[in-house]
Amino acid sequence: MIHTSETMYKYLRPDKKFPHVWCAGCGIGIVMGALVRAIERTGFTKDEIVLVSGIGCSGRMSTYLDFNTLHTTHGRALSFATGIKLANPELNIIVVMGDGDATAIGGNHLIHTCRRNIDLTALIINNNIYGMTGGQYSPTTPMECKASTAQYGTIEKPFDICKLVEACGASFVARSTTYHAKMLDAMLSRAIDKKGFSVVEALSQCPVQYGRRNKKGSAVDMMMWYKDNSLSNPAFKKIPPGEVGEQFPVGILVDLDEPDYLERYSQIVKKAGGDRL
Amino acid sequence: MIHTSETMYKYLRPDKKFPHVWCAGCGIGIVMGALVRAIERTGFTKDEIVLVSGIGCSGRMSTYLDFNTLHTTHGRALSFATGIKLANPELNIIVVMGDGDATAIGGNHLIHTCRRNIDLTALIINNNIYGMTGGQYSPTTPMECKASTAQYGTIEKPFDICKLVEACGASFVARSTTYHAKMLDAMLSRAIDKKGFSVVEALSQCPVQYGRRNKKGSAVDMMMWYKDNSLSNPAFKKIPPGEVGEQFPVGILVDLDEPDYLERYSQIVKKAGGDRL
Amino acid sequence: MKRHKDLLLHGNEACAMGALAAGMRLFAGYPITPSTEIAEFLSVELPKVGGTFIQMEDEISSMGAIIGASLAGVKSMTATSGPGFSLMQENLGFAAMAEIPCVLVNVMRGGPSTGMPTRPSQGDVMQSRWGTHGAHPIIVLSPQSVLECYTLTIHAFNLAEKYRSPVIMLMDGIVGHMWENVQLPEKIEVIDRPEPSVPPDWYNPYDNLPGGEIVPLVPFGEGYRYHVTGMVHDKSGYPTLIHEEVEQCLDKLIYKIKNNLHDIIRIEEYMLEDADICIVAHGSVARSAREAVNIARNEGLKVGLLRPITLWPFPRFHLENISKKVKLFVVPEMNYGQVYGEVLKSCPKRAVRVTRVDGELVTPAQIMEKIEGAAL
Amino acid sequence: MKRHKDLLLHGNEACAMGALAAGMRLFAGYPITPSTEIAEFLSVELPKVGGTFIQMEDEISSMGAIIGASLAGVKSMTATSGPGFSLMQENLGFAAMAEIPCVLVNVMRGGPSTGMPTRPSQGDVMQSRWGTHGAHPIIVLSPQSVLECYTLTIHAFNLAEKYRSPVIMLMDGIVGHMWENVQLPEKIEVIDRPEPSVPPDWYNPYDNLPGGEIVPLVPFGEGYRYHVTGMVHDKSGYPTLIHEEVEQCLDKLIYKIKNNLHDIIRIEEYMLEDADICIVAHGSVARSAREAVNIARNEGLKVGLLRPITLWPFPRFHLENISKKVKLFVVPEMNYGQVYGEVLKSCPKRAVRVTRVDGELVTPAQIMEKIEGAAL
Amino acid sequence: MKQKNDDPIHIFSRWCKKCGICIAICPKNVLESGTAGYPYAARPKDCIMCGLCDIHCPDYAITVKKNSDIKEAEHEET
Amino acid sequence: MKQKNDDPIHIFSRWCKKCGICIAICPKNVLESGTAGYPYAARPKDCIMCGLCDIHCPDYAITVKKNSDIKEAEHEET
Amino acid sequence: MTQHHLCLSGSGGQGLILGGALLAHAAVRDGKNVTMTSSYGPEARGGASRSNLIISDNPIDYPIPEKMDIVLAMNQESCNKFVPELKDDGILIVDSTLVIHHPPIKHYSIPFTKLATKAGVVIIANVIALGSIIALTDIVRPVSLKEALKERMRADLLPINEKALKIGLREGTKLKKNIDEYYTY
Amino acid sequence: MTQHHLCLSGSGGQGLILGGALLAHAAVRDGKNVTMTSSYGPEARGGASRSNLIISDNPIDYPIPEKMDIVLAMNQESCNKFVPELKDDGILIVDSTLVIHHPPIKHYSIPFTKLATKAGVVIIANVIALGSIIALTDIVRPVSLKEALKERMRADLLPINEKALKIGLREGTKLKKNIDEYYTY
Ligand SMILES: Cc1ncc(C[n+]2csc(CCOP(=O)(O)OP(=O)(O)O)c2C)c(N)n1
Ligand SMILES: Cc1ncc(C[n+]2csc(CCOP(=O)(O)OP(=O)(O)O)c2C)c(N)n1
Ligand code: SF4
Ligand code: SF4
Ligand code: SF4
Ligand code: SF4
Repeated sequence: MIHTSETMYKYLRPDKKFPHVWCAGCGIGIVMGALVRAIERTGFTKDEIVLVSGIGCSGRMSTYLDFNTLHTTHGRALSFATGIKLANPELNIIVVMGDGDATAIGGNHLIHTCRRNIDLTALIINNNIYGMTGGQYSPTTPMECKASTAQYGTIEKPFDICKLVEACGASFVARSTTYHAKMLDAMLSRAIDKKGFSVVEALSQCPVQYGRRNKKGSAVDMMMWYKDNSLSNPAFKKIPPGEVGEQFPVGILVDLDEPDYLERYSQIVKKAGGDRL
Repeated sequence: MIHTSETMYKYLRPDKKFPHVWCAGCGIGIVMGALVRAIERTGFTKDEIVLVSGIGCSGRMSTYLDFNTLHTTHGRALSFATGIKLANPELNIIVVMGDGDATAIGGNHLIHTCRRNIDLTALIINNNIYGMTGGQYSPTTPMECKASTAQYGTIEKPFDICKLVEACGASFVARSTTYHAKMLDAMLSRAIDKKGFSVVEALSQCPVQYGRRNKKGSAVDMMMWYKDNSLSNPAFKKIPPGEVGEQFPVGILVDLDEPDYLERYSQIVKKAGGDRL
Repeated sequence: MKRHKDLLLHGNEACAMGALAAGMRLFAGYPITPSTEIAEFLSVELPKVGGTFIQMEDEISSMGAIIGASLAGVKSMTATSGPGFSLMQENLGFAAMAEIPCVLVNVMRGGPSTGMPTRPSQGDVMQSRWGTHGAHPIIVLSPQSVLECYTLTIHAFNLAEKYRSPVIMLMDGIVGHMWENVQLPEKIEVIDRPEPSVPPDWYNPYDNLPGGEIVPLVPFGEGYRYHVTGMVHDKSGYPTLIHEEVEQCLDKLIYKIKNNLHDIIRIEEYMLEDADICIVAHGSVARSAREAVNIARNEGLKVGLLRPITLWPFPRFHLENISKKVKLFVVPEMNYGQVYGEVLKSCPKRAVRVTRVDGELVTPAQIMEKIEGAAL
Repeated sequence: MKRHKDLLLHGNEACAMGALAAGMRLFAGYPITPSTEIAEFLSVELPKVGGTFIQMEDEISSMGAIIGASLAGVKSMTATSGPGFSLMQENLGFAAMAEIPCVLVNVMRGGPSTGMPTRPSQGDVMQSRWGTHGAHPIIVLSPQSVLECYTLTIHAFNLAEKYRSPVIMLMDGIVGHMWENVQLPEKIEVIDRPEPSVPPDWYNPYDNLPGGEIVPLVPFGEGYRYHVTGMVHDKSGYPTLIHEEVEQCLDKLIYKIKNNLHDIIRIEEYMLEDADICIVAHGSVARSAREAVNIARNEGLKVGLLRPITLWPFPRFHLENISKKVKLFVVPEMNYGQVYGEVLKSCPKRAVRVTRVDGELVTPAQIMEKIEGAAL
Repeated sequence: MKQKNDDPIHIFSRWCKKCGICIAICPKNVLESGTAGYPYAARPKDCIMCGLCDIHCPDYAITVKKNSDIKEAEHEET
Repeated sequence: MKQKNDDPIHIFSRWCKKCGICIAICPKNVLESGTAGYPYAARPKDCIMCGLCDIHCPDYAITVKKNSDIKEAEHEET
Repeated sequence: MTQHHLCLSGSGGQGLILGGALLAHAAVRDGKNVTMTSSYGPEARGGASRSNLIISDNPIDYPIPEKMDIVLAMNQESCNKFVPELKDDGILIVDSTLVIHHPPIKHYSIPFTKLATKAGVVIIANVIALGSIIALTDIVRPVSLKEALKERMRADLLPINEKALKIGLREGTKLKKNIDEYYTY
Repeated sequence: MTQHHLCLSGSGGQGLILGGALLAHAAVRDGKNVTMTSSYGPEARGGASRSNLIISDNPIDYPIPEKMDIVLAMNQESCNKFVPELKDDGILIVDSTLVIHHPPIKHYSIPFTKLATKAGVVIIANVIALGSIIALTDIVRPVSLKEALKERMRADLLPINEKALKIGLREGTKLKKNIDEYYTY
């Protein structure tokens, strides 16, 4: 057992920014704990880790952790991260994004990073809403939910983030939840160790902007909902279509072995007769 | 049999812009012929059709045809089209895009239009290259191909456009080629008649920017390659994975029955007690 | 004044209400502080009047969608703040080039970059004029009060339709996020898109009519088939590279604004008749300035205020007229001096600025300091 | 001059070669006419020197990637034209705010909007200064020749590193697309990122050092862990809303440029000593202007040329000095008068413009016409 | 390159870009490349009116029809 | 809300936001909500040291450990 | 005195923005001019959220109150933060349930939160506070605030809020009368 | 005369831009100053693509030739389009294979395309034309153009292009000598 709080103190930035900005019961803090445990487990030093984040509640994570941290523009975290990785392949880059950040404004960068198989770890914190700006619906808000811009209920089919990135060619895809916080850190350490583009979707309660409006109860209730509706992937696959309802699979969903972009690029350098630093 | 050239004369704009700007042997002209035949078959009047296009060789199509035509900014055709459709649901909107236009800079709009199921017909002319700007690789250029920005060969996995839009929820997805010009017009008329977001991918030779660099031979050779490597979808599915090689399925790949965005939006209007014009 | 008949409105809400009153029936946007309330309000109200609200995937597509809607004949709007405004620049340029009426609201927050999302600013004044490539003329309005958030939004739609141009409501974060009592005007003028005066075959959507008359934009689907492009085009809308056509196309964009400056430019003058010092201020800062004028007058200083309500085209000629009478211009702004730069163009030697960028409104005291410093 | 030792280079090619010479080792871009040759050239050449070329999905991500690369310690660049430049504005503002050195090449084509992709222009002069929200200072260079495409690109990287700022190479389509003989300098100055002068624990990446010294940006991964954000930040890089810190953060962006104007601004003067009329022109138009000066001098007219090589910060003080001596400024441009607007700020009553927007270079004859008109 | 009036194949060479697609696609080998590279109906009698050259010409420069053709076609299709 | 020094559960209430997750997640029902809403270990003896409250607290305000704990953990995990 | 400058402050969830809007609304019903600005966004989630009001008989130019006539502090952090903005003769009103360290100045303490909890729901503490402010200062007429409640509140929440207003008025009135009892230095 | 203004024109595929670059390159080898601009993009695909050159002993300011000393027209459309830019005493050189309607001015006609086809590949017509231009005008030294070919051409294409240059020079020289035979009005 890694003790989260004890471990956290090693990684939190030593200034007066605590308690953090996230609301009471918000799952992002749990996810941040899982991330830190995962990094601790991989054994990388703080200097070897770069944490890139987008803009949003989730995006604030980069402020708190004592790595090389970059808080980018909304939706563009993967582009910045791509530049860092290509410039210095030695660095381990984790990209933290909200669901809106990653799949609304940032959707294009997400699908192309999958396609290129850039060796980054994307941690998408999916709270089914735009938290930071006050609860507008996001591309992952389920149908017929309420949001500050959907008082009559949403009418757009949500993305299944894991399916989307799988279709676009991500090397490693996993999903966990704040209820499954231990599984989450296991997935994350696998993802960080993985060569190639990995995506971990962390379902995370936003009790304030999503939960309250949609009568999902307290943070605790929302976590219990994750518990009740999640299944392992093999179990999930056995459910006859049509009976799936709100259930969803957690765990590793995709794990491919393909050369990543940099491996392929080094071939180019060779062909050109160049020398890669 | 609809005579293309005869039919074309009814739809081409009566000015001095012919022969058109496309290179000798370029498939875009064949695709435009198929589109006109498809529209002719649907029976819509010219006034009922809006042709929206992006920027690129393909995007030039809107200049030539005597509909309500809109030549947008690069990659954004679907956004403009969405606005038109929501403002006037009576109009039939066809959105012509190149592969770069639709899946590189415009990738995000494509996946979100799929998700929302806006009742538009997207015609993506896939020539595996950025034609207009002189042959840079696009997100659909196959691996290890040459392009003006990939003299050593491309190293990025290409998108399978049909798979991508299927994963994102498009209602109707079909693929054809310039060799299968008749099938192409059949697919297109189905797509235009379809309620919901339809995508037709038209594989189209660019003998100048893609073919020449990659030793694909003449326009004729490239069309024959389409002939030789295409299969019906059922036949394609029977090939054991690993033996697929360069083969690809043509025909209708997805055909779902789901309410489109406007149908759902009219529910919202009802809930709000409003009246939709 | 029967103030108890007033409404208490939030600036963003008043702007959205103005849009509805002007007949706006399609809003496409992407949330961003401090503009989001406009979208939120309209997501509730538009369906009630059969209009369309859509939250797009980003600001680029939002701008695209409102251009499309306008081409289909529906008045349309988007609202954003700095980062989104930057992303809209390419399509904003398209709207200007293709002469598509639409309204874009920018509720300014502290910049640059992500800056200070919850703090007001006037940092996008120059961007609203020059933000897109290959500059084009544009109309930009700046409200100073919640009431003006309402009335100027209506005006914005009217100008958009009249001049076939995108119009920008440039609201500072104070005005947009303030609550204030307002008495909505009982009668408002609403300009709708005029009918075409020629049959389809004669219609040239980009014609240069004698006297600078502007060709009405006929909605798609009404039998007037034509081509719309962001490329330089001839009078029928087709791309052209012929020198004379190129010049006509681009000149027209300039002249349709320039020839109508008297109609487009609105300013407010306050105590300027006998003034020695003229404060030039817009938006919420104009309120500080008005208070400063009152204080100064109490002290016996001859100070007045010129408030550009239309920021662009900039009221340069008004300024030049005033410059003949006054000795000094004082230009307070919530930025490093953007309107100040414009004032310089008329009176380089006689202008001073009061700048504030820390996310607070310029105070009357700050303005007074400059005035008193100059008066000595 | 042994011209036969010269190279024949294309402007875009020279720019790319300059970048390589300056040590640029990561290029991220998206093709667009007329800048594409830069990407094409570098896609071949970068791998040869172990550098990275990547074609991104759009211009937004291209700009993001070069910022990331620079943070990782690699000199980086992107190249685009108008529409892409508009899309880069948001991230360009980020680079300015976070003080990340990088170089952005904009080969200007005719605008607005899609405009005239294959025709040259100088339409983005103002956008290069004001295109992003919540304006920030920026350095913009304008080459007049293929040789300068090379030398100024090197200079751009040097300025970027020295002032921790994005630098824009604003090339007009003529200069970018011209072939010309050039003699590459044998020795060039290359400024690399300085080492930090303090150990990690003492390092504040956004400190205000006494005397305006600029804190070296330490690449990620070298033991100096810190935070980078586009929000207004304190000296250690964390978001702040404390008034004094906000002001310090924003003022520093201004002052690091303002305090170094003498170092940053480059101009060229030609025959100005005794001139009555001063032409102000940059880029390829400066070549027309120089020819016009020669013609005028032949006719006995005292005409000279001021060529801003650094467009922004604009050489206002040079202009003001000159304005004490000359009677008239003539400002020819391939736009409606953008540099002209800046000249107005110094001498509103004594400046005339020569504009051309049809996609052709201003001719010496056009300039002469204005000069002769004025001389009468 | 001369065409008899009763030939079913009409080639409008002002629009033709000499890409050769029509020649290659004809299942009956009716067309051939002329001296300037323009296609012409070398064996018009062999034409089975399948229209493949017509729908595959990227430049709408080739039309296959008899006098009565259009009306028949309409009947067939609607 | 008092904690005895030998309790394995340490709550740092300055960071606690009183969300109640720790209380709900504890399989042994060790924690309860105190009067000001802060959790406290009502039944510390029942604690089985599973650490669930610790890893699920969004604010890192709760730590479960004995003196020897950290070293053991490291051994276990690596 | 024709202008009142007010600051209602507390933590994010305490409804100070709604409170400000209600007060402003009531002032409008009284025929006054009003401006109100408030903090928002993630900063307003934490300990010190606020609404600033000007209520005036005359048109209001500069819309931001600078020196406060009245500061309501619903928690300790906002009390610490905003008391310095008070005029020398300004009135500080604190929620004594949550403000523990009284600043060394004249102030009224009322346990708004405790009263609200007693009345059933903690969220009406803001309206109780409004009632007390009105009772203590006559800044708007009670009937106008009642109207404001009616016009701005969801129907199902109206009764409890009307009750809150009553409680607030009562406590405020008590305090005004028994000044010695509550009025502390 | 220290400045030569040239226009090489033809249709998109005829290699006029490469041709211009070769000529410019040769001029640089001769120690001259050169500027060259050319059409590009989709407009250059059609019938009238061009390179414009200035070759000069002195530094070149204004880089665009205005009145041409030499116009090469490799097809009819460009001939029609660019002849008006010729100086009164300028030299027009046309590819007689493709330029059918001679403009009513002095010009040299040489069947570049036919010569190229005869030599094996049509694409070397541009270099043949360069050879003839040089022979007719002495604008650059033949040896410099040969060098330019060497430095700019892919090795496998060099021999055929060197051959093309020779053919061009030969035809040009013939023409210069037998002026009556070719020189038509
Ligand atoms: C270009 C741009 N558009 C919009 C915004 C406003 N904005 C900030 S965060 C955000 C969305 C937050 O939602 P999500 O990404 O799901 O993250 P969460 O806050 O829920 O963690 C938005 C729209 C912005 N900062 N920049
Ligand atoms: C914002 C922007 N970026 C880049 C360009 C340049 N550009 C024009 S067309 C094009 C790509 C064309 O490729 P594709 O979409 O595949 O169409 P094709 O020309 O092959 O038909 C590009 C990159 C542009 N016009 N606007
Ligand atoms: S708004 Fe939602 S996501 Fe954001 S901090 Fe609060 S609970 Fe978390
Ligand atoms: S470049 Fe390619 S796609 Fe474009 S017109 Fe030519 S052949 Fe067609
Ligand atoms: S297919 Fe058309 S363009 Fe091609 S050769 Fe035949 S007629 Fe000509
Ligand atoms: S989980 Fe953490 S923040 Fe929540 S009540 Fe328990 S200790 Fe407090």
